[in-house]
Amino acid sequence: MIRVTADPFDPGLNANRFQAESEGAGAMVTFTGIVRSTPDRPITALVLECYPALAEHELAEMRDRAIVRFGLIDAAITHRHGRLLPGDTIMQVITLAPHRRAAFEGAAFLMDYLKTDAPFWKQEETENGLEWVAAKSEDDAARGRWS
Amino acid sequence: MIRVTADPFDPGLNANRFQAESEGAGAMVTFTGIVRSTPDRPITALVLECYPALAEHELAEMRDRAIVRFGLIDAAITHRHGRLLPGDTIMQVITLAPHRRAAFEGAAFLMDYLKTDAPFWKQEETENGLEWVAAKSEDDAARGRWS
Amino acid sequence: MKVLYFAWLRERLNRASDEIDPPAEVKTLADLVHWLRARDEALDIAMANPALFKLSRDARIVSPDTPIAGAREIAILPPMTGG
Amino acid sequence: MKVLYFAWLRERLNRASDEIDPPAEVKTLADLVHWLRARDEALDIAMANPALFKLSRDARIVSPDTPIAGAREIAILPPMTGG
Repeated sequence: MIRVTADPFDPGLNANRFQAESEGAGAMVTFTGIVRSTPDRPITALVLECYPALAEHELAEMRDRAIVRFGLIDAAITHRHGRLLPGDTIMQVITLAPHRRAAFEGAAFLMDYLKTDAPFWKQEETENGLEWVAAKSEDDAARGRWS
Repeated sequence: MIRVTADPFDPGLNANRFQAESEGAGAMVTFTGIVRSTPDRPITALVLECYPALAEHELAEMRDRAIVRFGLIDAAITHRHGRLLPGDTIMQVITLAPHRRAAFEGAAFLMDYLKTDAPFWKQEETENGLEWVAAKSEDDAARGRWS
Repeated sequence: MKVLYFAWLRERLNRASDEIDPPAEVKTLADLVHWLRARDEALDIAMANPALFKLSRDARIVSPDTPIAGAREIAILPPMTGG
Repeated sequence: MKVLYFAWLRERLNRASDEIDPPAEVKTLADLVHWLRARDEALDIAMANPALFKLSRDARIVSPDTPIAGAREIAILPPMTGG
């Protein structure tokens, strides 16, 4: 399941449904990204821009690649865009596999690719207005692990 | 949160509650273990024996060690015992961290320790009766990664 | 043919897209970026380090040597920060 | 003092626990295992490879050289298969 949406979604319900639909999985891993405001860097919102047609295609391709590479039973990605508040769920990756190692590696792989290859752009909203989040070179390095 | 229980639990609801209770997390990883019956090795049930007092203590200690080692905001472990059916959730680990790497590593660490150091013993129930699941030497190797 | 600009590139240009009709010698996406930069100083400055940007053709990420013939929608994508 | 047996060890012995009163020269958990094996052939055979087993004292996993003095509940734990 690939979903790119401006609407909130329920990550726990998502995971439960995905688990119930599958057969033969012994391991499920979920990664949930959450809007974070800290005392060091308080933000009032996170605004995500997106190129939906490209995002859906790229996420589906990443998912398919992860399934083949790690022998997953299935994988799902849900990603929000628009204006999100601290504590809101930004996105979720779910992997289902026969055993734990594949489920963990598949989820970590999808996250590393997602950070650098999915067409979303974050802006942090603070008292001083909106500021684009800089792409991290450590994300490129994390993605490089898999090549 | 550490829970050792003979009762079923809802992993999605568990994760949602844990996410809602925490402050400052940017990443949540869950691992869910599921009873698996395959055409190669069909089972009718998985029966887990447990030493509850020791299990609660060991799980709490593993959780505390993971929090310190990976800088987690919090971590939770729920583990069932008794007779479970294919598709049932056996156990769940949840980690909350500022960033994704710590959340992933904390969850993988907890799973590796849990497999070898938490006092649960599995029996597979098939048409031919009950059979103890052998401890895997690869689980010992996985745990060895962290020493 | 449409060219889309995203995120801070869109902001710097003050528009989300251009409707363009490049000349015949503009054959690849790399040619197109070169041609677009030559006619727009703001874009030229914003893309001073062109290796930072990914390019897409009809909602597929493609390499800069991909032909543009027949394309309906090209996009210039600043470094992504999803996840 | 109580000794608990779990999983296939419990099954081989046909009981989940023993109530014991070891002599004074049995000072550590290792001594206790040695003493228990000497008086029970089924346990002696089941624990042929003693390194496989973990030991606990009052619901804490401890090393074999831990004293048993004052302990209420000792457990002998076959290799675990949780998770």
